[in-house]
Amino acid sequence: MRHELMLVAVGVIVLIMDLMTSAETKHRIIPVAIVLFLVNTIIGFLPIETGKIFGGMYNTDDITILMKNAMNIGVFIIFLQSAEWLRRHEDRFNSHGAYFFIIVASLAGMDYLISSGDFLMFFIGTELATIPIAALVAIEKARSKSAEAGVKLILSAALSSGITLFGISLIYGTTGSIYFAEVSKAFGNNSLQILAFIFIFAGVAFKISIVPFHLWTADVYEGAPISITSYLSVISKASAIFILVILLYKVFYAIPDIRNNILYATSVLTMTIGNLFAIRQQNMKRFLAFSSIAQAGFVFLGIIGGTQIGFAAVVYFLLIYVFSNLGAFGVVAAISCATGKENMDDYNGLYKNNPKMSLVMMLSLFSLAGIPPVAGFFGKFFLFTSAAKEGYFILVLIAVVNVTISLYYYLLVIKAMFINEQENPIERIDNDIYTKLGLAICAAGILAIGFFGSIFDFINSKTFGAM
Amino acid sequence: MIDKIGIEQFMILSTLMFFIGVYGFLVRKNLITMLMSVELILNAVNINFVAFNKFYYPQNLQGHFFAMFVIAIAATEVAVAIAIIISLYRKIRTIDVEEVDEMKY
Amino acid sequence: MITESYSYTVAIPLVLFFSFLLIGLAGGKLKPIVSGVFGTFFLLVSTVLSYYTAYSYFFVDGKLNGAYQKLIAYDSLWLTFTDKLQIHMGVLLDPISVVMLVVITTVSLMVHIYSLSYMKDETGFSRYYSFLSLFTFSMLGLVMASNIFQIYIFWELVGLSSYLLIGHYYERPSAVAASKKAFIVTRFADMGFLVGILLLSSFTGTFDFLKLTDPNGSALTQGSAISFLGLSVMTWSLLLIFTGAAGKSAMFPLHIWLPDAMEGPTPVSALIHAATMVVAGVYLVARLFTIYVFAAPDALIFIGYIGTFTSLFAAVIACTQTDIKRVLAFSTISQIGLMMGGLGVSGYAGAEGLGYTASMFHLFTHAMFKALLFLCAGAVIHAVHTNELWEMGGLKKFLPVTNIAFLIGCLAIAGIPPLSGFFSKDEILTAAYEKDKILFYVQFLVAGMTAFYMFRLYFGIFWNKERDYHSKPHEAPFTMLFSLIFLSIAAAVSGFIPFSEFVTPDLKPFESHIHWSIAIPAIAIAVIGVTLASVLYRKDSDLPDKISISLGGLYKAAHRKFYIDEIYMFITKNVIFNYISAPIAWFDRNIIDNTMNGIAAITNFISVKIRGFQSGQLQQYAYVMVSGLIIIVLVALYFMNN
Amino acid sequence: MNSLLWLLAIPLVTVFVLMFCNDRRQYRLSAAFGMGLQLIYSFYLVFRYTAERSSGNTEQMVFMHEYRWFESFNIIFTTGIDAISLSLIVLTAIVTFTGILVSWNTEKLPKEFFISLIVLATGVFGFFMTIDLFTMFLFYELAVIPMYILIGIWGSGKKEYAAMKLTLMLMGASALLLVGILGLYTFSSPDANLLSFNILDIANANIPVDTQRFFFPMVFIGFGVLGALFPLHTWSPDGHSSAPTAVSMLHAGVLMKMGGYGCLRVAMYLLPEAAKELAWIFIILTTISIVYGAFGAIAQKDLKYINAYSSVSHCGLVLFAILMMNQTALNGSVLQMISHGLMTALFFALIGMIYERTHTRDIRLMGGLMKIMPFLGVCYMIAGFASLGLPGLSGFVAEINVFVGAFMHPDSFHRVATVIAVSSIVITAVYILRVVGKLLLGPLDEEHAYETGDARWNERWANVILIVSIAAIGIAPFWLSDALIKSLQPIIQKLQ
Repeated sequence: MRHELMLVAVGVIVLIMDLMTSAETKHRIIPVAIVLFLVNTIIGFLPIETGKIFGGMYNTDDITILMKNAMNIGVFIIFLQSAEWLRRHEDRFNSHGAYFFIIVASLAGMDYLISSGDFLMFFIGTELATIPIAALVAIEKARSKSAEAGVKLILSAALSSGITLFGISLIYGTTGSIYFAEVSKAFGNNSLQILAFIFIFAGVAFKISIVPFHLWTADVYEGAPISITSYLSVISKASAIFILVILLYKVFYAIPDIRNNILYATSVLTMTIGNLFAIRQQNMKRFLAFSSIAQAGFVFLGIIGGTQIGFAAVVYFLLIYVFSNLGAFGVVAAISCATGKENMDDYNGLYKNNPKMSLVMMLSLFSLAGIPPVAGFFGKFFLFTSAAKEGYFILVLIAVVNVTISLYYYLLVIKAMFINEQENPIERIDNDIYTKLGLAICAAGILAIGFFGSIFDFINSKTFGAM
Repeated sequence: MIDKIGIEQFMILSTLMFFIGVYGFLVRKNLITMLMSVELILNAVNINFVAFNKFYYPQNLQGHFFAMFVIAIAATEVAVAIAIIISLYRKIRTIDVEEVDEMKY
Repeated sequence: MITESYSYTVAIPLVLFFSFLLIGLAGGKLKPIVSGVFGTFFLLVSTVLSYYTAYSYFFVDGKLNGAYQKLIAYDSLWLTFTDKLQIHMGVLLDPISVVMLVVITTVSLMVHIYSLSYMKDETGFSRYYSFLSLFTFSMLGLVMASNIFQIYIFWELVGLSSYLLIGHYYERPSAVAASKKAFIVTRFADMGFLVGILLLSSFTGTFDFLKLTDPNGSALTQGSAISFLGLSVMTWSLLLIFTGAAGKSAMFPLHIWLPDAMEGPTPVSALIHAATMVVAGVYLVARLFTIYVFAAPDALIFIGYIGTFTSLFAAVIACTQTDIKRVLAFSTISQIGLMMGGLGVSGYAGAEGLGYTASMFHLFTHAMFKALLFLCAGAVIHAVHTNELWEMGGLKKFLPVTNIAFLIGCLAIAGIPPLSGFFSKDEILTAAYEKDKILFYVQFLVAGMTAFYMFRLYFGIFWNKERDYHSKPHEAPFTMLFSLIFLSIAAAVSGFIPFSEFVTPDLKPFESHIHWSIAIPAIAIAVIGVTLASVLYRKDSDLPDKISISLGGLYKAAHRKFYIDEIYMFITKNVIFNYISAPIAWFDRNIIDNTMNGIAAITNFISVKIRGFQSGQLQQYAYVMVSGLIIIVLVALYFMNN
Repeated sequence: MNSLLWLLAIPLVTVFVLMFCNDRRQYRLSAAFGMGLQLIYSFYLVFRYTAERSSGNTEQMVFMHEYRWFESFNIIFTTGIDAISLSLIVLTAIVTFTGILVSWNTEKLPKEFFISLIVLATGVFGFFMTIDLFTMFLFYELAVIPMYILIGIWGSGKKEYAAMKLTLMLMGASALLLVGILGLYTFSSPDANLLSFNILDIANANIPVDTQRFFFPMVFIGFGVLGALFPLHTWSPDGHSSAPTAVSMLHAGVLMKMGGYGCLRVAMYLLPEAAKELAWIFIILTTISIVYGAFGAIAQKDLKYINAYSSVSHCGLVLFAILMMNQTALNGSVLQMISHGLMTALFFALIGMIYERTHTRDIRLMGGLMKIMPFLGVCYMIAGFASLGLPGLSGFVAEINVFVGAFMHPDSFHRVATVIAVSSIVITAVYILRVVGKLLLGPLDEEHAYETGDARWNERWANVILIVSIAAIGIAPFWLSDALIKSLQPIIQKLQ
């Protein structure tokens, strides 16, 4: 429970500071919040007791702690990357405190979500994670796109939670409990229960942006402020994937055939459609949105076998994905913040004036594409390996073909940055120390994680397989 | 008469409400009305919870509590949603959902 | 089993390889003449060693129990294919290889000396000498080869040197084209050679000549039983090997490169395209003679016919050519045809092997007199700066020594006793007479034609009408004359060598003597040929023109070399280039490439087509979501209930 | 430190040093120094290897070393070499070093150029020195990707199209390959906890024939695309012609060899039964490759295209030989890889040098260059002769092994294929001599003012190194061939 409480504490402190600072001194919150969050992140790594409280409503074990820590790091990086943006847009909204508070609150929601042991906690966690974020998506009052994205997010999220809830209510009706442990015992081959399962699956799939529940993603990602986009695409998605695994293998494990078929089909659809849409995107945020949809499809390869090692591969992939995607978003954010340019054409000749950012971008994209020796390669490779070990060779083949397609559009960005030339490439951008640090952490993570095999082995020792 | 009302009737009602809600969400063009449709869905869920609790599992209160949480969270959801819709209305001067398509493809 | 006492022979070619590297690498830095002297010196070393080898082999210790031995003088493993099948680099000494050593080094030495002044003013003098060294090295390696693969290796290398030397004047497009043609045609033939080797070795399991040509060995019987398209596999492989031989020795229809090869410097023509390289094919057949005669006698008959036909064919063309080097080239083709014919009619044991002996004998004498003729032609060209027969005439008073030398050469090739050509040709005719009358009559006719066209050349150059020369033609310098005189002597007297004492198919000497019943008609027809030529060409007259006009189409066809070149041109240019290569290139660029591009285009196309899903309409998103949900539910329930 | 790891360490240190250099002189000197060191080290390894073998080490792989990496998947980074991989390592070192010499005067972004080039080379070194499939695959992809940047930035012509096509086709191939590798992994042991990526382990596993039949085409095509297997060779002409000189050298010289090596080491060695069953399909394809590439080359006008098609033909021969599955042919295939690597590198180097002076690669616009650049001309001719299989140069040794080996099959299918393949030597001669004739010989075309000047010192050295290697193999093939034959024995035993 410490993670959640720490987050609440951080949120409250920031909120109080926000009350006490005047408009001119608002920007001082930024370093304080970042340092506070750093402290929180570090404390998160300290040893902690695991177990269940509230009668199994909330439980925590090594793997959830690992996940929470990874999410903390991710949010920390997001904070670093958003500092510059916050400072530059002071005129547009003057509540830095609110920004930090809302994100921290949402993160707390996700922590609850992944720790949940019953459907109530699951529901509360989901909503706590989503509703504040919808507000943040619409925070840029000056841009109509921001409000549009907010509307699209909150309404479709509401619909999806309605569907989820309906499923939960049916589960409750048929099993008489909302606790995961008890539900799993009573769950079986009952049509109503399967209906309920699919409703709940749809709700979670909505969060992960699995085809056909993904359509909101691109619009929201494009409309939202970049730091929120990266939050949505990384942290929110990672936690949803995590809880999906819990649901599939701790609660609904009695229907392996239906589960696997659904996973198979949605995985193929997600990868393919995400890639096909990504090919033509010009807006970098939209581009990364579709690319992250496709990435989610790959994750299902690890989930589908239901093995322990597959789950470990999923967590490992998510960890890497945090760094890779945040690296890419960080660069996009820095450029967008400094110049307002978000189109791929604008990136032509970026390397000329901004070599370091281009390199970070290249590393991140390679990692997303799964090119060695950066970490993404290992993440994808292990997902594929765990699927192959269960005999899903055709699925692996489809996935790898999709990797090739994805490589095409990642290369388009690299081509823009390194190969294309234009008369007025983006001027040299002087990033502040936070952005630099954020990008450096991402780059270091991308480069290093793959080489330390013990990280994976550690994750593997903590995870669980299908029951 | 009224004590003859069994679980079936509640189920039929809640299912109807759920699908009316979904239908409303899909066809009504006003953002506020769509929000109301969502409320219908959530209330269908509430009926389910309460009815199941009452008829099948009277020994515990999980259903009732769940319904209360749903009500509370629905309220927050509506609050945030309305705020965003107002913000949107300030920018584009309409709350017709078909006009909200600046971003596409 | 290596004969240690001869192991020095490995130095005979290697000295020249060293010379090639030295002159080739340092060539640019040396004075041209120094390169020439170096090259000549190294060749002299080789020559001396060769002569010494010949002496000791033939007269000291080559013989055992009345038969010459096949000695392995050197042997080293070069490349392993399998435990049994390996390529060795070795030196095999037997009568024919030793004879060839003498021939090659002699002619080459003469050419080296001759070129010192002939090529003096040319650019690329060093290059010329380094390539000459390379050639001689390769040629020596070829004849000394101890196995068929080694022959193939050096076979290719002589092809290379020939290519380089033909293209010596590389700025002249005709020389470039000729060198290319020579290389490609022989390469094409070599493909047959290579496949033949593959086929032969896959049945006999060895490349080694000692095993292959052992008349009692197992190599001869293997593969004979398996037949393909009516011929035994052995016959096929030997015919394929003969293809290689035919390419190098310019047998019909692969002869087309040789006349063009005259674009090279004249001494090169003398060395490579008259005396040595072009007879490599004959040498190859002789080298494999045992296996031909035992395992594939039908192939041998084929060789005899091809050779004889070629000799007639080339003789006809030679009568009509006006470029003196081309006449000599066709005459070379014709003479090689005779040698092949000789091999084709030969048997194996004892006196039956006369054809073989005769063929090698003719090879030897031909090398001398043909080199002589070419070098004379070089001297003539040197003097008058043209190749055209009708731009010469009356040169006998300007070039007295050359005149005599050329005359000796002509007499020798025409088969007038007691010059060398008479003896060797007589033996070939005798062998043919005994074996196959048709071949005999054709060869007999060729003998007459040879006399005619050679003397046409002789009279045309040295007698006839004196032309207007830009500058007064002058006799060649001494180094050139030295070669001419030396070769004249050789051409005159080499006929007296009792070849059957030394070179026979079964390695056992036999007695041979002149068969006057054949020799006299042969001399008669040669004399008739000479007389005819002297009537027509000794004085300037319009008789030749009249005759050629009266022959009409035949003359024209012969003059145009029976259009073989045009046919080849058609095949290479039109069929291969326009109907194979260009379409393949087009196919690759358009069909295959566009298939790949098409895959990308389809992906893009789909991507454009499905973008309607992302319409920006929130309700459409919800619609897709709900219907997706319903589909999943329906499908899942359907599967569950089945 | 394990002696093989130096092969990775030296390039990486070089890259690291390059990052801190700051003028062109330093870049090229440090790049050349690093790769020169690598070259020397690779020769030292040859020496070590020979010593090891002569001291009686008969292990299949020497210098084996294992680094546990991902225990959960039993992924162990295993290094080890035999004569096959060692000779390819030496080849890579030679080509890389000469490639750097050739790009001595790179104007545009020299630092990035050398770094990318060395990263590419690192991938190749890594590929050849490992014997576990995971690391092999990793290095394979590592070598392919820098290609995109190298061609895209420093290339010429339709470079972006070519770079994208090349990268996508090769990565698409690696998709198949990956599935194949994962299949091998999955079936490497009946015990799910003992699965292994190690080639030697998988070789001992009994993979069911049905399974082999499923995965063999994937692995073979996966590697085969890199080896320019018809009809998936189409990346090669565009890629080679657009790439900068050094990259063409490395790509045609070394990267394409990874395809052949992979087919040999993975497809044939690990899936022998399926290989025997399905070889005929690929024999047909490779036979087409050989002849098709050669005919295609005749019709080209651009020097690089000619050479690219010629590479298709020659690499087709490599795969062809591999499919013949006997000692001689396999030996020939490895020799052909090395020989083609050297001579095609030489070709591309020369084409680059000529292009630098004439500013065109269209053979119709050039002529008589021998007159003004004799050194380059002679080198070009030597490269050409090596390519057409002239004895005394490496091409001959390789081709002869291939043909003799292929012809050992007694059935007419193999023999007909062999004879068709043999016909390529004639076609090769045609296009090589055509180019030599048009480009170097003939009258000098006075209309075009060429930048005069023969090779500079760096170019001379690059050419000389390559030519000496080609001639060394051509004149004395026995030492290389014998070592290769010994190392091929395990593979041959599996294929018997």
